[in-house]
Amino acid sequence: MPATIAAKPVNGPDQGIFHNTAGFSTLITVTVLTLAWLAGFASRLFAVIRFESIIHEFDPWFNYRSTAYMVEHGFYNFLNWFDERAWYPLGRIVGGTVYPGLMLTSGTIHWFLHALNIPIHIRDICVFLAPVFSGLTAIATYLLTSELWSRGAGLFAACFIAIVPGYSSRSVAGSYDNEGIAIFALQFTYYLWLKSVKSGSVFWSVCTALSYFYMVSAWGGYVFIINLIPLHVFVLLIMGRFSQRLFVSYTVFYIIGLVFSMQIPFVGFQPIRTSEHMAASGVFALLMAVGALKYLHSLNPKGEWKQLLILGTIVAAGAVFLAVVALTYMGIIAPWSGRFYSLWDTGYAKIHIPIIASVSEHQPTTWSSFFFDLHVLVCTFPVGLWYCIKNINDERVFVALYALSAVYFAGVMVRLMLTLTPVVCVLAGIAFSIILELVLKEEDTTQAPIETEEVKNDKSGKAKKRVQETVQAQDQGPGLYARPGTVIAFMILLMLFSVHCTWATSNAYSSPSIVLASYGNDGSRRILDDFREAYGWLSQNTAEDARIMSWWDYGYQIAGMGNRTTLVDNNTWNNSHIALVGKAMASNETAAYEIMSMLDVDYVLVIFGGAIGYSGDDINKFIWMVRIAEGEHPKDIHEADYFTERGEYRIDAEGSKTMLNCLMYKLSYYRYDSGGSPPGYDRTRNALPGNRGFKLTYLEESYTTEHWLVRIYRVKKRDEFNRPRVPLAKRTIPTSNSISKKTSKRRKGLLKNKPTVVKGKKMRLE
Amino acid sequence: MSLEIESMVRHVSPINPAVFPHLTLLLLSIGIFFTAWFFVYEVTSTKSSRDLFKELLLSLVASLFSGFGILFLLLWVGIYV
Amino acid sequence: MSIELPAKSKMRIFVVFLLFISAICGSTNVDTISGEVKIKNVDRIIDCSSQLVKTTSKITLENTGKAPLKNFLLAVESSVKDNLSFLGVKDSNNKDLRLSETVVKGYGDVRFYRVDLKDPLNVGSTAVVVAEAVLTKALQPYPTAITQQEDQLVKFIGNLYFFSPYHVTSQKTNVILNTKTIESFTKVKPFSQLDGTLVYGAYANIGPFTEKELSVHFKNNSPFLTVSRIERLIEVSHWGNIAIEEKIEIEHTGAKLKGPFSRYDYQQDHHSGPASVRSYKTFLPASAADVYYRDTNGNISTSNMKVKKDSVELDLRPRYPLFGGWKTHYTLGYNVPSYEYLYHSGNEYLLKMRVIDHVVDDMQVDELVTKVILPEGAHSIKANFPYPLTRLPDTLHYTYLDTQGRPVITFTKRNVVENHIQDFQLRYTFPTIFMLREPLLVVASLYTLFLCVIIYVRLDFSIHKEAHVKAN
Amino acid sequence: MPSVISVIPKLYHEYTTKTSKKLKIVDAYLLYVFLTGVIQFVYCCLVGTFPFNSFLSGFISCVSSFVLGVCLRLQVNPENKNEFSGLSAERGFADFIFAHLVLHIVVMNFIG
Repeated sequence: MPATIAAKPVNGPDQGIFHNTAGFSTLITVTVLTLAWLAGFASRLFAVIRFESIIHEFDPWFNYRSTAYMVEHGFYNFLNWFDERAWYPLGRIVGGTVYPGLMLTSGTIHWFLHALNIPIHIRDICVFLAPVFSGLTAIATYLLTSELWSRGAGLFAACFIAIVPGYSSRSVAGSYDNEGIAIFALQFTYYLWLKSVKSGSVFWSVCTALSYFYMVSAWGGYVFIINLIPLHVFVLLIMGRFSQRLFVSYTVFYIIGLVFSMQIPFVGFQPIRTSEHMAASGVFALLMAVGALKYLHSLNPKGEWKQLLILGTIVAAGAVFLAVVALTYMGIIAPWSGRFYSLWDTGYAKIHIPIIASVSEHQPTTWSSFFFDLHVLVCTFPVGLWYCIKNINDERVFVALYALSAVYFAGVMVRLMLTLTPVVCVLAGIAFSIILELVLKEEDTTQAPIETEEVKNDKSGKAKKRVQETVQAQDQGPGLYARPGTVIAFMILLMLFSVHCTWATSNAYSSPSIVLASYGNDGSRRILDDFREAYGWLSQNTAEDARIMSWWDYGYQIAGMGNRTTLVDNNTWNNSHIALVGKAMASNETAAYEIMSMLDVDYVLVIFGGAIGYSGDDINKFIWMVRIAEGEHPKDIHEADYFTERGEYRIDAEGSKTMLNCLMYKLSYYRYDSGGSPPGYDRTRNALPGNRGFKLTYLEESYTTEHWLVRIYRVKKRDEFNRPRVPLAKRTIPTSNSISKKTSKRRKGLLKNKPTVVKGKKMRLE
Repeated sequence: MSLEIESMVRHVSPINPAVFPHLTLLLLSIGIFFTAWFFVYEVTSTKSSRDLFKELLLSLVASLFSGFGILFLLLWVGIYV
Repeated sequence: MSIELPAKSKMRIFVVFLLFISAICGSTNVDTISGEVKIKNVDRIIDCSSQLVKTTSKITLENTGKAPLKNFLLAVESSVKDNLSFLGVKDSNNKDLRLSETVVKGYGDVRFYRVDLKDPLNVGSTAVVVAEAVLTKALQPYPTAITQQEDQLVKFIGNLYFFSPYHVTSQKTNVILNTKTIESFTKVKPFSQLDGTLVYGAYANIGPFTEKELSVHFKNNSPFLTVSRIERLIEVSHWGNIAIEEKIEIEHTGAKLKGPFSRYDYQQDHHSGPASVRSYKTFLPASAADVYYRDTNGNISTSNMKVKKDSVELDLRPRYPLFGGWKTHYTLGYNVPSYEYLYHSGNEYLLKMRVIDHVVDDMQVDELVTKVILPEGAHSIKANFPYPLTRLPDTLHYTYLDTQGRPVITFTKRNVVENHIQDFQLRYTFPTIFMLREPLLVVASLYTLFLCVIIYVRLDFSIHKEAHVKAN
Repeated sequence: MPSVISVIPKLYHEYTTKTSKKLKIVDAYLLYVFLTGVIQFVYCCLVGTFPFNSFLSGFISCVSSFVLGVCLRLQVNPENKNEFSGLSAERGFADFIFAHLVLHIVVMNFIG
């Protein structure tokens, strides 16, 4: 591509291209956007190059599995798919509990390519979907920013979003998740919204609603849109910026968007039933009222109505608010869900919903991660924000609100950094464009925009020489050395930014997490493929209908790679079921066996990192299992029992007796004698296990992977260990026999008297 | 009809696979150049200054070079069509 | 014409197919047992050291009749009929002799093969032929389930005597076991036991169709790997490449694993799990390149490749060691340059490739499906197989830049062993000019795109104008 | 407050004189849609909302027809010419039809 630009001047003159800046700037725009797309795509391929084309992490495995199901069985069967392989014995109605946008998107691409006889496997489409969509996001960001400020700023923003780590963290090749396409939908919806506010055209608002529909189908984060846009309208109303264009765009968008959003089975009637959506309808009613009053005012514009108008507006707002509150009390509108409370009160989840708090990406964000994900942009975006507020108009009010709310949410939860990233890119793009414009202002007017864009071209790290050219052009101007200095400084800044982006994406976000790599002393790489080893073993060597019990983190992977029935998985909709599994893991072998036989468990799978020093294993997560189990079974499980006297969490000889005898401990350390220098040394926790050489009565080791990372145990049938068969009627969990003997010594637990139960509520955003 | 194997010659590719990368780069860069030219022409020229013959010629050259370029790209990356 | 072509070629394929079927049917003819043939001596070696039972019998034939002998019969007893995977006969010059299945009246459950001698055997003279038979699944694990630490014991039950429709004057049998651990074996004098080998005989004057049980129970820890299904896909491109992809399902069919699998024991010493298979070697053609080894969950990262002079040696390690009853499946693919296997003369092409390639040493394959994808536009396809195979109806395959689909030749065979690694020949006609079809397709589609732009640019103005008119 | 009541006839007068005939037709349509919506609402209050999505789709299609009608009225109104610059009345009507098309396809799907 750069060759094309360089070659241009050679045959340019006879075209008259250079006399026509419109054509040339279009070419540059297209080129920069293409380069941004390519750069964004390429920077997300580290995982594929280092490992292979594979689905990453946990949730993507479910998305991939359901996509493959949809491709195989058709869309309608997918919508009606009852997955009996998950949540045994409950099952899961997949069609009604997913946002199908992601599957539909890749299914459509698959269908289209196969119609063209391009036999690409659906897995590869899924792997490369997010990087491809990052290019579309860049274009949508460009459009949004050009709508807000200028095309130059748009190009900056597009280049930023293409490579910024805050976004690529969620969209590397293989991370096939809702966010990958949702950010595109988000940006595009906002672009269309601004477009419709600007023009007041019904057409654009309908397009906004369509794009909003796509967003609803793709990600639970659509709630952000349906609250931000009404907020925008509301603030405009307060600022006295009501216009008929606003009226047209919002009312049309709201009502069509409403009926669209209810088409998604998972969303259902929520848009008229839950508090999260009420702001939108309130603003709709308010806008109608204001519109009507304005109209009446226009019929008789003679001053005497002014007070009445204001009064009427206030009364209408009050009435709407009271109506919402009253309906909430009457139970017609569901109150805010716990997940949303946790957005306002960061401590809420920790106390009430351990299952949300147990996920690391729901923790509050630290300052360093702001810098890590956004780098220089986090410093420059306030500049853009300030300029937007300084030169305010309807659209810039929107971006200001977007920035402020996104900053707040990103501060609350790490994963919501994702919603902040686009607006930061937009505002930073504006800031950079302003600065460059200031610096290059002396240039003659036709040249300036071109130079700005040339410089942007450099930003994508392709042709460094161009910087010098630009700088030389500066020198011929008035003898100010400050200008070239500024330009050079900014170039260095941008260079550093792109280096940081590449580094962060490659090091922090490009690990598939199901394939681990370790490096030897000589730099040679060893691949630890234990997860796939175990899942491969499960899929080939267990009965077709075998039921695997594991902690919920691994549910999707077992279903996706092992193709076996799981008890709980990453769709954590049923807390009590998860708590039951947690209880089984936290109980001693006998009590656990009762639970396992009640749940018809055939195999138990645990992750054990002690042999290779893998820190994300089940023993380290175990305390969350205990907490979740205690939330549902406060009589049987007490968190304090698993700590030592001094409140430490240990597994060595000083560990508490309950800990050393619980199922999770035993399954992790059963016959574990390899590892570090003293045999049986746990390299993750740097300790020698306290309870060793024990035997298992009710389970037997079925398979352990090469590096001991995954251990699979078979639950013995009742006739295999000489015990009288318990009749079916008596197969209930004995509620008292697993109370620890150490109850008397129990100190005050951390989570006492909080028996909150959040049953059967969908609590995941995605 | 049925020739004996002795009388046949071993089949080699009409183009040495070793030059696939070079051919790809050459043809594709020429193709992209013409494509860019074509699009710039489309964008810049107005209704009056537009010349259909030139458009057709430009697009034909562009598609010829890009088409063969894409073919060799496919062959290069291992998709033997 | 271009529409007619495929139909015509289909017809031709069908005719070829019919001919092929009739050739198979025609070969089952009726023979009689001639009393004028005598077998002077049989030296038989039964090799039970792997999972297969390979029998090599050196037969000395004698013509006691009055006319020169053109052919003779080989018989296979009914008990091993289903296990017999391969039977081949060579003469003293190590040349293959023609073999055809036949039927003898009155011996319904015995299978006969007629062997045609190269030169008729003169009256009173003798000839030496070597018959080689490979039996699959003739070794039964006994006990059928063992624990991780135990050795695998198998039982072989066969015929103590050479099974023949003719009188055998003298015979000797060596059973190669490659182990000293023999639990029990049939003792019929004279016999002797050298290390790893049982020698029976010589037995004199055994009549036709004599059977006596020979049973050996011994240790055999060699890999019992059965390829339950292999699908071999050969994709021919005239741009100089032949892509081969094999989808393989493999199972350890030895004694099943009983009780737990302990990683500790398995890691502790390397003799643990003696009957398990950690890895095995697959040999690919010497020119194989771009080898990949993966399953549905992605690459299997544990494999080594060694390029040797006459082959590429792959040391394949499945994701997990294979114990008795454990299965795995994978896909193995590679490219070979076309000049190794594709010949041409004008528009006539000849593909000469192996029906099946090496998977494991001493492999046994339950089901083989080989598919050959020819370039789009190939027609007049004729196939020539080294041994009887079932040819399935031809299909079409659509891939990159295809419009009418590529012809696919499919054939299948059950119970395949290493001796079946032989070449088949496929003749077809392919006009060289068709090679330009794909690039021209790309060119045409790009050109259409550009034309659309040209038209769109013009159309855009007309709409605009209309809108203006309307507005006015 | 009395002043409010007193202005109503004044308003009516203003309306009848100032509004063009084209807009009056639109207003009649709006009134009709509005009444339909009210009837539906009353019906569901009396009888119940049993096929909830059917009720919703009916009601929402009413509301949105009303909204779209209002928008059309705003865009067609020559007084708002400078507010909606670049939007001709024909364009407004085409948008109106487009929006209705989209709306009713969805409503059809939703009514189930």
